[in-house]
Amino acid sequence: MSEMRKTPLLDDLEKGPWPSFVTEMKKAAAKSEMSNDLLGALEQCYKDKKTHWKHGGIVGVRGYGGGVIGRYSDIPEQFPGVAHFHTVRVNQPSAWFYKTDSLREICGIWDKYGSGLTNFHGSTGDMILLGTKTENLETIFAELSSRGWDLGGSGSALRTPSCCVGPARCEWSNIDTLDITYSLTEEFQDEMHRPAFPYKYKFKVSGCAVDCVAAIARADCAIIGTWKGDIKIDQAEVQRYAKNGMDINAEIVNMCPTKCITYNGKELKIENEDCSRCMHCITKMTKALRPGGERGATILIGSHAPFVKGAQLSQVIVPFMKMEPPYTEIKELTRKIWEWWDEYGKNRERIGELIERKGMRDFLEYIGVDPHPAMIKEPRRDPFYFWTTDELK
Amino acid sequence: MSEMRKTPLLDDLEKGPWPSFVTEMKKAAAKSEMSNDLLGALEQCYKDKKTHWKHGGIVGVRGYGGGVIGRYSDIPEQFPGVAHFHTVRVNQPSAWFYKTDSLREICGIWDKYGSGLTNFHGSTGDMILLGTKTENLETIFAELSSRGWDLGGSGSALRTPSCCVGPARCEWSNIDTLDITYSLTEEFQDEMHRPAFPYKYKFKVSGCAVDCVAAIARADCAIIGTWKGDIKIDQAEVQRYAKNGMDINAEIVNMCPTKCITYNGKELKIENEDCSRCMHCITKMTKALRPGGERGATILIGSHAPFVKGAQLSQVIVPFMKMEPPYTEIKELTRKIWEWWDEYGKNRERIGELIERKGMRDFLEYIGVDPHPAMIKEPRRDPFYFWTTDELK
Amino acid sequence: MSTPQRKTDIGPPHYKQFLPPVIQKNYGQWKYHEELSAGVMVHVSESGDEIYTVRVASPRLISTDFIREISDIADKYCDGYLRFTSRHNVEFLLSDKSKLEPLQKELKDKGFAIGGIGNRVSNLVHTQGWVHCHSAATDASGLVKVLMDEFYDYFTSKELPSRVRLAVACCTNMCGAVHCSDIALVGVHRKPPIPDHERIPNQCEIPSTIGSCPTGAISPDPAKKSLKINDEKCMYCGNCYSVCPALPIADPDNDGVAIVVGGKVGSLRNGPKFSKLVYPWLPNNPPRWPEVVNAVKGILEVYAKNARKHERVGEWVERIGWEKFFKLTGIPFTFQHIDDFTFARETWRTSAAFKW
Amino acid sequence: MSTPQRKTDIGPPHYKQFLPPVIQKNYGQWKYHEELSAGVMVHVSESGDEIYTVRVASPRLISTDFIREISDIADKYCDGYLRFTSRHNVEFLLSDKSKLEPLQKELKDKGFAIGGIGNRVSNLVHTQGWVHCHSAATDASGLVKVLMDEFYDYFTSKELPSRVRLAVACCTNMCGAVHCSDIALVGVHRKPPIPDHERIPNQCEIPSTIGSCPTGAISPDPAKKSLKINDEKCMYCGNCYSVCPALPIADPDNDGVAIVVGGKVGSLRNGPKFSKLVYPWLPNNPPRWPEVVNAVKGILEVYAKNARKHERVGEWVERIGWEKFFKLTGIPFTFQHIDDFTFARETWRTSAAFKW
Ligand code: SRM
Ligand code: SRM
Ligand code: SRM
Ligand code: SRM
Ligand code: SF4
Ligand code: SF4
Ligand code: SF4
Ligand code: SF4
Ligand code: SF4
Ligand code: SF4
Ligand code: SF4
Ligand code: SF4
Repeated sequence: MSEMRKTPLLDDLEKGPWPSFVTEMKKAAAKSEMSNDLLGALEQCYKDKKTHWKHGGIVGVRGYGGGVIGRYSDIPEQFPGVAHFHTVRVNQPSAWFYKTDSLREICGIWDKYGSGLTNFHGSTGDMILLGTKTENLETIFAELSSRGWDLGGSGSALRTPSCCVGPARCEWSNIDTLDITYSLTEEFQDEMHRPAFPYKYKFKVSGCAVDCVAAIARADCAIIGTWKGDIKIDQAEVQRYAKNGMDINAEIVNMCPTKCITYNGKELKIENEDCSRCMHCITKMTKALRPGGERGATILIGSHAPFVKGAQLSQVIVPFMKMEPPYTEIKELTRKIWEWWDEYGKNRERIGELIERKGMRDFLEYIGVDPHPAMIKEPRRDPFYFWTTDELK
Repeated sequence: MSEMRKTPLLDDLEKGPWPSFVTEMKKAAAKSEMSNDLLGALEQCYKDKKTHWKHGGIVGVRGYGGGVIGRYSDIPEQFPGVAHFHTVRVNQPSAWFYKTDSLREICGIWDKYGSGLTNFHGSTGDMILLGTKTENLETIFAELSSRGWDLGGSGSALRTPSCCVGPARCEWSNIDTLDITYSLTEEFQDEMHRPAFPYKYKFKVSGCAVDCVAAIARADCAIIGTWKGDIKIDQAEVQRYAKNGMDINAEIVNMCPTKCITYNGKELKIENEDCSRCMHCITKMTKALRPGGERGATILIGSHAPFVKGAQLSQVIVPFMKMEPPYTEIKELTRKIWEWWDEYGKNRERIGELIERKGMRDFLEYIGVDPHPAMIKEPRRDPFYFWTTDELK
Repeated sequence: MSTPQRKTDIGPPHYKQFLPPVIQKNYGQWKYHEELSAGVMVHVSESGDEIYTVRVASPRLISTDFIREISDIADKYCDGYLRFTSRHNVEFLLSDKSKLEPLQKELKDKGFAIGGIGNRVSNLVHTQGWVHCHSAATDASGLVKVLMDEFYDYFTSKELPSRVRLAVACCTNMCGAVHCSDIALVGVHRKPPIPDHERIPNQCEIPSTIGSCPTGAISPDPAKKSLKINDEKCMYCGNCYSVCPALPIADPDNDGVAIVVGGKVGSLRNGPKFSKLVYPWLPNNPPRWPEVVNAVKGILEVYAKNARKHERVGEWVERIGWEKFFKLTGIPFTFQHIDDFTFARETWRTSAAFKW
Repeated sequence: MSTPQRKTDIGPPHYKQFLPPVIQKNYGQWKYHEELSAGVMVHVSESGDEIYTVRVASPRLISTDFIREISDIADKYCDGYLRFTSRHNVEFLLSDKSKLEPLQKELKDKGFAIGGIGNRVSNLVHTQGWVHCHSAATDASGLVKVLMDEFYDYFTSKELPSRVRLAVACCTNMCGAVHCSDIALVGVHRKPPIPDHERIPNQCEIPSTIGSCPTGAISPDPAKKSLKINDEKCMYCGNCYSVCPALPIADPDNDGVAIVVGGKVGSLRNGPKFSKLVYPWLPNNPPRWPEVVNAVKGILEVYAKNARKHERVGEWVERIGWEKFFKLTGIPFTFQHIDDFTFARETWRTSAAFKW
C-alpha cells in the first residue's frame, strides 16, 4: 500500500462539527488504493477548481443495460487507482430499512472488490457503491445477487423506485408505500435492467401530500396517498393544543389555504367539502385531526429537472385510485403510459415534456382517462383548442 | 329612396329594455341608402350565420396611411349601398369629453357624406364613423379637419391614445391623464398617420392602479399614475364608515393584498412600507384614505390580444416616472423603444412579443433602464442566463 | 358648395374646450365622490364644489339622431357638456343640483336606461361583428343587446358583490377586453380554413401567412404556388385568414361562441388576470342566442350568490378553486378546458391538494 | 475462492425482513407522534405501542467503517434495525424507552450529531460533485460540509419558523432537489463550451447534440464534420456537454455557484413551488466557499427573523413580495434575475402594484 495522499485543502474540511466526508474518505483510503487515489484526485480538483472526471463509457454486468455508472479519470497517470472508478447502484429496500447483518455483508463485499466508499443513498434512492474497476463488476454482482440484492436503474430505463417511511412509522400514510414500491419494482425488473425507453422514468411513492420523498418534483410518476371523506376531529385534543400554547387561529385557521376551518375558542370546525386535503392542519395538530373515509392515491405524472425547457412538477392525471395489492390498476396505467411514450417520445424526451408537446388530450385518450377539473389549476386562457370530427356538425 | 329592408330577425332585437342598435340602424336607414342596405346585409348575416364582409383593401385619404378601415360586401349585387362601406376613425378628445355643438357638426358631416351611423366609441377609443364610399373620403376629411378634427390610427402605426377621466372628475388621479394623452398624440402625429412600425402600438393612460381604461391589458404602453409616500388617513371618516355599517376588517383589512392594514375598532393603521399601492382600501373608503407624497406614473409595456403566442399583459419597465409637461422623459423613452422595435421587430410582431423573443436585458440596455425588482413578480427559476464579457474573469 | 381647406396632423381638439366650467375650476382638486343611485354620483371638490354625473346606457352603434337627442338633453340641463365612458356609456355632467331630478325624469321618459355605476353590470366593451368585420365568427351588437336585456336590472338597480365587466369579441383577434374580463364572449371557429388555391397566389403573401400560424399548421404547396394546411395541427384560430383573405374559415354550423371568465385589469387586491375558458363552444343562434344568454346568466347568478363583497368573479373563483367552480355551475369539464397552448404547463395542477 | 451463482432480476430484498418487530406489529396503526427533542421523536400506535426514533447526521459519502460503526450501535440498542431517511440521515429505532438515554449518550460520545427533526435545517440532498461526476461545476460534498458546519446549531437544537430544506447540485442537471428547495446551491458555468473539432466526429452524435441545446445555439459545421456554437445564444447550461464529451465547458475562474430560494415540494398550504434565482454567481472558493456560506447564512437569518411560524421560505417571500425580499436581504438585483427563458412572460410583473 502506497503512502497516504497529501490533501492540505481537503484537510480543512475535517474541521468543524458536521461529520466530515473527508474523514470518511481517509478511513477508506487507509484500506484501499482506489480510495487513496480518489482523495488525491479530489484534492487536485479542489486545487484546479474543476472536475477531473471524463464522461463514462458503457460498462456494466452481463445481461443488464444499467445499474453501473462508468467513470474514468482524466489524469490517470497521477491517480492510477481511479483510472476506472465505476459506481454500482444497488436497489435499496423499501423506505431504506436495514438489518445490520445485511449491511455488514455488503460492507464485506465492497471492501473486497471496491473502494470501501459508498453513498447512503443516492438521490434517486439507490445504495451507491462508489467506485470500482471494470474487472470487478461481474464478481460484485454475483456476490450481491446471490445474497438477495439486485442492481438499480440507470440510463434510459426505469429508475429505482423509492418511497417514504409511510405506514411503517408514520400516522398519516394513506397507502402502503413500502409494498407499492416493492411491488412496482418487482413487476418492472425488465424495464429497469434493460434500458429501452426514450429517457429515464422514475417512480416515487409518498403516503400523503406532505410528500417526504419529493415525489412531485423528482419522479416522472408520483403516487401520493390521499383520502375521500371527512377529517375526524378530537375536540378534547384541540383544547389541549390551545392550552399548550398553540395559537389556533394564527397557526391553523388562517393558514388553511381553502379557509375552510373555523375555531371559536371551543370548537374547531372543518367544512370538509372545501378542504383540499393539503395536510397542513393535520400535520400541525396530529393528535386532534385525522383523515377519514376511503383511502387511495392521486397519480401525478411528469416532473423532471430543468432540461430542456425548464423543470416540471408532476401534474395530476388520476385524482383518486384505490391502492390494493396486486396494484393492477397502476401497473396497467403505467404500461399504457410507456406505450404512448414509446410511440411518440423523442430520444431524451421525458414523459412530462412529451405530454406538453403532444397535448394532454392525446395522452389522456390513449391511456383511457377522462378529463377532470382536478387536473388543472385553471382552465386555458386562449380559445385555441381542437375538436374531433365527431364533436362537430 | 328605396323601400326599408325587411328584417324579421333583427326586429326581434328591438324588443327588450336595453337600447337597441337595430333601432339606431333603422333611424339611420330612414335617411340613408347605405344604412338601409347595411340593415339588409346584417339581416342576411343573421340568416346565414356568417359575415358577409370581405377583407378591406387599402383606402384612405391623401398623405395618410391610416385612419380609414376599408370594407366591401361579398354580396354587393344584393346590397349595393354597402358595396364599399369604409369606416373613418376620428381621434376623440381626451377622456371623451364633448360640447354638443361639435357633436352636431360631426353629425351634419356624417349625415351628408356617410351612413349616419357611428360608434361612440371604438374600443381603442376613436370616434368611429361607420361606413361610407371611397369617393367621399377626401371630402369628409376636409370637412372634419377644417373644423379641428383629425383621423385616428390604424394599420402598423401608433394607434389613437386614450385615457381615463382622471383629474377631470376623479379624486384618485395621480397624473394629468388628459394632458399626457393630448401631448403624446400631438407629439407623434407622424407615427400615427404614416404607418412605419412593425405592427400596431397603443398608448393608454390611467390616473391610478384602478385602470379604468384597461391600459394594462390593451395598450403596448400603459401609463398608470401612482405615488411615493404614505396613505393619509382621516380617522374620523374611518369611524363614519364603521358606523354606516362597513365591516372594516372583512372589507378592508382582510382584503388588503399585503396585509399591511390593522384596525382595532378605533384606529386604522397602515404599514406604508408594505403597501403595494393597489388602491383597494382607498377606493372602498374614499373619504377616509388618500394617497400622499410625490406623484408620478409607472410605465408598463407590452400587452396585446392573443396572437400569436397568447395574450400578454403589460409589464413594469419604469417603476416611477415624474409626469410633468412637456413630458420629455416618456417621449424620449418612447422613441428609444420604437428605435429598438424598428431595428429588431419582425413584421406583425408586437413590442411585448419582441421583448420576450429578444430578452429583457437587450431591451432594457437599449432603452437605458436599469434592472429593478419591481419589474418582476418573481426571479427566474432556471439558472440559465447570459453574462457579458465585462462581467467575467 | 366647395369643400373646405383640409389640414393634416393637427391631432384632436384640445380637451380643455370640452370641459365644463366646474371641472376646469376644480381640475385635479376632487376630494371624494358618493354614489347616489345606480346611475347617479356626485364628486365633491376640495373647494366644496360639486359635480353630478348621470350615466345612461348607449348601444354604442348609434345614429346621428341619437347623438342629437343626447346633445339636446345636454344643452337643456348641462350647458351643452357631456362625455362618454370607457365602456361606451353616456355621462351627463351637472353642477346645478336642482336639475338632477328633471334631467332624470326626462331621460326616463325618453326611454334611456340610467345606471351602470358601482357594483353592477355596466355596458359591454365590444366589437364590430357582422355589422362591419370580415373576420367575425359571431355578431357583437346582437350579443350585447340580448345579454343586457337579460341583465337590465343589474344595470339599473340590483347590486352585485363587485363590478362585473362583460365583453364581447367576434373573433379571436379580441378587439376589446375579452382576455381580461369578468365574463366575456368570443366568436370561435371549429373547422380549418379551406385554402382557395386560385386566389392564394395573387392575394396572399406566402411567408407571412405561414408565419401567422401559431401552431405551424401551414406549409407551402409549391406545385400549386399555394399553401397547405395540416388539419391535425390547426386549431381554427383564424389568424391566417387575417393575413390571407383566400383562407376562408367561416362555417355557419360550426362557428359559435366561447365563454371565458375571471379576468380583470385593475391592480386592486390580487392584480390583473386573464380570463379563462369555461364554455368552449355554444351555438350561434341569432337573433337571441338563448344558449349563450342562459350560460352567462348561470355563471352570474352563482357568482352573485357565492362571492364575498368586493370580490370580482376571478377572485371568487380563485378563492374557491376552479374544481369547485365547475361543480357549483354544473358546467361540464372537457378536454378543451385543459390548456395545450403556449403556457399549458403553468396551468396544470402540480399539487396533490384539490377539492373533491 | 469462487464467486457465487449470480441471479438476475430479483429486485431488492423484501422490506418486511428489515422492519423491527414493533413496526411489523403496528404497521399502518400509528396514531400520533411527538417530537421529544431536535433528534428524538416517539410514534404511538393505536395499540399503545411506542417506537422511538433517534436521528443522526451522516455525510452520505461514507466508508464501510461508518456503516459498521452505526451497525454496531444498532445491534447494541435497536436489535440490529436501523434506517436511512430521504435526506440521508441515519435513524435508530427503538421500542425500549430505557435504552433511549444510553443510546444518545453513546452517539454523542462518538461524535454523532443528533438532530434534524422538526422545524430545523436537516441534512442536504446533494450530488456527486468533483468526487465522481464529469459534469460538476462545483463540489457538492464540500459545500454540504461547510454549510452544515455553519448551520450545525440549526440541526442539533435551534428552531426556525418551519423546516428549511437545503440542497446542492453540482451542475444544472440538478440531480437532487435544487429546483424545489427552500435554499439551494447549483454549480454553474459562465462561458460557452469550446468544441474540440478533433473528437467531435468520433465521440458525438451531431443531431442529438444539436437537439440538446435549449436555446438553439448549436449548428452543424459540415466542413469540419463538427459543430459550431453561437456564443451569443449560449447560456452555458452544459446540456450539450452531457450529450457530447468533446464540448468541454469547465472554466475554473468563471465556474461558480448560484443560489436559488423559495422552493418546496409538499402540497401543504400553498403547494409545491420552484426555487427562484437570488445569487446568479458566487465564486468557487474551495475548500470553504466563504462567499457562498455567507450568502446562505444571510438569507437564512433574514428568514428566521421575519417569517411567521410554519411559513416556509417561499411562502414567506411570497407573502412579503420579491421586491421586499431583495430589500431585506440586500442582495443586488441584476439582469440575470429577470427571466428570459421558456416562461419568462409569466414571471414579469404585470400589475401596477408593488412595494417601494
Ligand atoms: C448519483 C446521482 C447523484 C447523487 O449523488 O445522488 C446522479 C448522478 C448523475 N446523474 Fe442524475 N443522479 C442522481 C439523481 C438524479 C435526480 C434526483 C432523483 O432521482 O430524485 C435528478 C432530478 C430528477 C429528474 O430525474 O429529473 C437527476 C437528474 C439528472 C439529469 C437531468 C434529467 C433531466 O430530465 O433534466 C441528468 C442528465 C442526463 O440524464 O443526461 C442526470 C445525469 C446524471 C449522471 C449520470 C451524469 C451524466 O450526465 O452522465 C450522474 C452520474 C454521476 C456519477 O458519476 O455518479 N441526472 N439525477 C443520483 C442517482 C443516485 C441513485 O441512483 O440513487
Ligand atoms: C373597430 C375596432 C373594434 C370595435 O368595434 O371597437 C377594431 C376592429 C378591427 N380590429 Fe382590432 N379593433 C379595435 C380595437 C382593438 C383592440 C382593443 C383596444 O385597442 O383597446 C384590440 C386588443 C388590444 C390589442 O391591441 O392587442 C384589437 C386587436 C386586434 C387584432 C389582434 C392584435 C394582436 O396583437 O393580437 C387584430 C388583428 C390584426 O391586427 O390584424 C385586429 C384587427 C382589427 C380589424 C382591423 C380587422 C382586420 O383584421 O383587418 C378590425 C376592423 C373591423 C372593422 O371592419 O371595422 N384588432 N383591436 C376597435 C378599434 C376602434 C378604434 O379605433 O377605437
Ligand atoms: C367612467 C369611468 C372612467 C372613464 O374614463 O370613462 C370610470 C369611473 C370610475 N371608476 Fe372605474 N370607471 C370606468 C371604467 C372602469 C374599468 C375599465 C373597464 O371596465 O373596462 C375598470 C377596470 C375593471 C377591471 O378591473 O377589470 C374600473 C374599475 C373600477 C374600480 C375597481 C373595482 C374593483 O374593485 O375591482 C373602482 C373602485 C371602486 O369604486 O370600487 C372604480 C371606480 C371608479 C370611480 C368611482 C372613480 C372616481 O372616484 O370617480 C368612477 C365612477 C364609478 C363607477 O362607474 O362606478 N372603477 N372602472 C369608466 C366607466 C365605465 C362604464 O361606463 O361603466
Ligand atoms: C424521515 C422522513 C421520511 C423518510 O421516509 O425518510 C420524514 C419523516 C417525517 N416527516 Fe417529513 N420526512 C422526511 C422528509 C421530508 C421531505 C422531503 C425532503 O426534505 O426532501 C419533506 C418535504 C419538504 C418540502 O415541502 O419541500 C418533508 C416535509 C414534512 C412536513 C411539511 C412541512 C411543511 O409544513 O411544509 C411535515 C409536517 C410537519 O411535521 O410539520 C413532515 C413531517 C414528518 C413526520 C413528522 C411524519 C410523521 O408523522 O412521522 C416525520 C418525522 C418528522 C421530522 O423529521 O421532523 N415532513 N419531510 C424524511 C426525513 C428527512 C430528513 O432526514 O430530514
Ligand atoms: S409523506 Fe406523509 S405518510 Fe409519508 S412519511 Fe411523510 S408525512 Fe408520513
Ligand atoms: S387539510 Fe388543508 S385544506 Fe383541509 S382543512 Fe386542513 S389546512 Fe384546510
Ligand atoms: S383609473 Fe383611477 S384615476 Fe382614472 S378614473 Fe379610474 S379610478 Fe379615477
Ligand atoms: S393600497 Fe392596497 S396594499 Fe396598500 S394598504 Fe390599501 S389595500 Fe393594502
Ligand atoms: S374581434 Fe375580430 S371580428 Fe370582431 S372586430 Fe375585431 S377583428 Fe373584427
Ligand atoms: S386557423 Fe389558425 S391554426 Fe389553423 S391554419 Fe390558420 S393560423 Fe393556423
Ligand atoms: S448534478 Fe450534474 S455534476 Fe452533479 S452529479 Fe448530477 S450530473 Fe453530475
Ligand atoms: S452550453 Fe447549453 S446553451 Fe450553450 S451550446 Fe451547450 S447546450 Fe447550448
